[in-house]
Amino acid sequence: MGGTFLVMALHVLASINSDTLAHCMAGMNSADSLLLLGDGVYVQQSAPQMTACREVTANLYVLAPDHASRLPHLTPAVTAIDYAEWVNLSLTCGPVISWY
Amino acid sequence: MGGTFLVMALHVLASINSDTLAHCMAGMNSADSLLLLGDGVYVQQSAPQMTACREVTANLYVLAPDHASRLPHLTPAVTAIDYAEWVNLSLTCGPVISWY
Amino acid sequence: MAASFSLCIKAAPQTAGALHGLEFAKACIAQGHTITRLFFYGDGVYLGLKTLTLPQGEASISQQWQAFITTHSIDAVVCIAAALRRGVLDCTEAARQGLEFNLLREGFVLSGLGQWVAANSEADQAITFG
Amino acid sequence: MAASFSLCIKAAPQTAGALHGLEFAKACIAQGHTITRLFFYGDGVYLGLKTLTLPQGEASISQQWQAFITTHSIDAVVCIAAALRRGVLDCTEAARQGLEFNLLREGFVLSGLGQWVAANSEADQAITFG
Amino acid sequence: MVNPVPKPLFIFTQAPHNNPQAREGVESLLASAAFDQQPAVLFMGQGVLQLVPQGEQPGAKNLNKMLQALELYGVEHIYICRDSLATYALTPDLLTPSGQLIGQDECCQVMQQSQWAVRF
Amino acid sequence: MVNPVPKPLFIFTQAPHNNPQAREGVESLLASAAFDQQPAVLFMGQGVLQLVPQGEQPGAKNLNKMLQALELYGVEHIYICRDSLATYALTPDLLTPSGQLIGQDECCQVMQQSQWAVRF
Repeated sequence: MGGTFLVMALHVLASINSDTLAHCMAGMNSADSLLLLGDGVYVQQSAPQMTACREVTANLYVLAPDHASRLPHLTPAVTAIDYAEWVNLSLTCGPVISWY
Repeated sequence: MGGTFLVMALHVLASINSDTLAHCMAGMNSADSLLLLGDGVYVQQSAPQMTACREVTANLYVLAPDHASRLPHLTPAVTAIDYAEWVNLSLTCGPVISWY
Repeated sequence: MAASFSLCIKAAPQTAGALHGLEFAKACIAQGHTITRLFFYGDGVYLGLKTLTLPQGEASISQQWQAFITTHSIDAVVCIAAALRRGVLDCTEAARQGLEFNLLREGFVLSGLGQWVAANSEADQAITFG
Repeated sequence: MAASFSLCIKAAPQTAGALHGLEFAKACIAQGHTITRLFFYGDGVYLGLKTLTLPQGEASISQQWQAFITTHSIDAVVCIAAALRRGVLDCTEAARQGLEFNLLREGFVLSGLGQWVAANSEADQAITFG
Repeated sequence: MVNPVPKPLFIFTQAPHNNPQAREGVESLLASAAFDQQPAVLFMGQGVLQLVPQGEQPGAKNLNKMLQALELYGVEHIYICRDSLATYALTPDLLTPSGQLIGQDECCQVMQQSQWAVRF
Repeated sequence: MVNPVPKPLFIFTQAPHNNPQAREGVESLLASAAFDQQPAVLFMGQGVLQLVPQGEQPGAKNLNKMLQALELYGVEHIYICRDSLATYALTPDLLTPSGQLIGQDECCQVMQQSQWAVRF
């Protein structure tokens, strides 16, 4: 499975449905990144879901404007990025895989 | 909470999403009935989900044409009914609650 | 004994819910029951959009609904707020925007949510599909 | 370094995905990148429907997409198969059914899935919203 | 704890933002209240997230603001599934509007004793 | 076990019937194959149910029949998540088309090594 083609994927999670989250997690390992956005920002509110994310990878992000509109009273639990940073992130990874 | 107004509900489940199933189950007890239809017929293929259903109520039904189109190779695991019987069932219960 | 049903279809045209609603409604009529009202809400409003176009050989659930509604003269209301939001305009609403066409299938009318909740409370049973 | 993006919007107008796609596309342009093509698929085809009507004070995501597309002259393709199924007809498709109107917003064109898969493989990055 | 006479019940199980469903649920609940049907509402699962105050987004309707008007519209029975609050680490003091926290058995009773029920 | 050169990947996670998504996924997969992009497809979660032969419904397109044409269209890499099969009590002999059963680690590799990936 040589490392030559092994580039990390950016998974984009916009849902808190258990099944969607489980599918997203099942396809990830520590080389991948995860961006929470849309209603996916609420994953931060679920301790078991957040633990599951952290166990898979340390590269966790949340889309800042979506966090601000959904959880304005809370500081993000992971690195907050804006759209410009999301664009940059998508250019430093392999495939971007969306889970809505 | 007197029994006077306690009439059973008919829950109609057309999904196999874990969350939808969990919500549906959370609102049921043994006085209620459950009809599986649409992609909900696939609940019969999941042993844990089917066990969960049976633990909640013994009044389990599947919509015959949906079973036939989705699992044609299998005999229904619960009572198969057609649309006419569904209409009748809905007239012998309290509220009909749909979970799509 | 004949009973009355209020049916709400929230399911989009290509989904199981749109078919469930139609077949259930047919079974009601076949058994001598009455349908107080059909109310199309959420993505169910697209069932009233007359431009849906399917490939040859595929049945149009939207046409089947229309045929059922006109054959049995059933009161079929499409939620006006949900329809506007989704672009399903009748003559009047199109004219309001300077457009000269009607996108609503014959047999359907646009009206408000009150039509739904009232029918639900009048009928012997209220069921939602989708 | 400037890169090229192929973006697919599968999200319906009122959902988060439609906004994510738009803001992402704006950020691409703002950073000097290019957009190979926008492809509207699934319920995303409704973004090209010109009759969507929102209450006063609510922003129309569909109009915002149109403004973005025309301002930056971006190739914006609506999947023809998905659009017909959902009733989003341009002049040509409407005429085929004897109707004399155009429901497709200016700036959008109907075309096939090949436009999408080709753009995805040409571009430096392909992203789907919805 | 439940309505003594069967009334309509609206069950909200969707997160507030990702689709128009949640909003269309609230609009129909308000219509029922406007017709003096004295509807009850039950928030469960992801639906409890609708009760968390939201930041303003220009051009978008704030769903939580709409919900804060429920009492004004005469919606008196607001039930919230206790287990779902725990799932999303929410405490009752954070929620607007607040409501009656109920357990699973009571959720079941609320449904069984409704006149008709719809889920969004 | 994966494509030696990055190719498109289609990830199918939806049950076959409840919405048009599953079908539009298959149509785009076929378009990619027709453009000679040599796409791979991965069935996971409820998506494995698409591989169960379906009964005929008059006037409706049979999704499983469409999938049976995959090899004809030159889709050679068909991956099926082994855990998902177990979830729905499916055995490989029942599935049409059949494919390569893979575990979670391999699912991850298939995704990482794709040129671009879309999920339906």
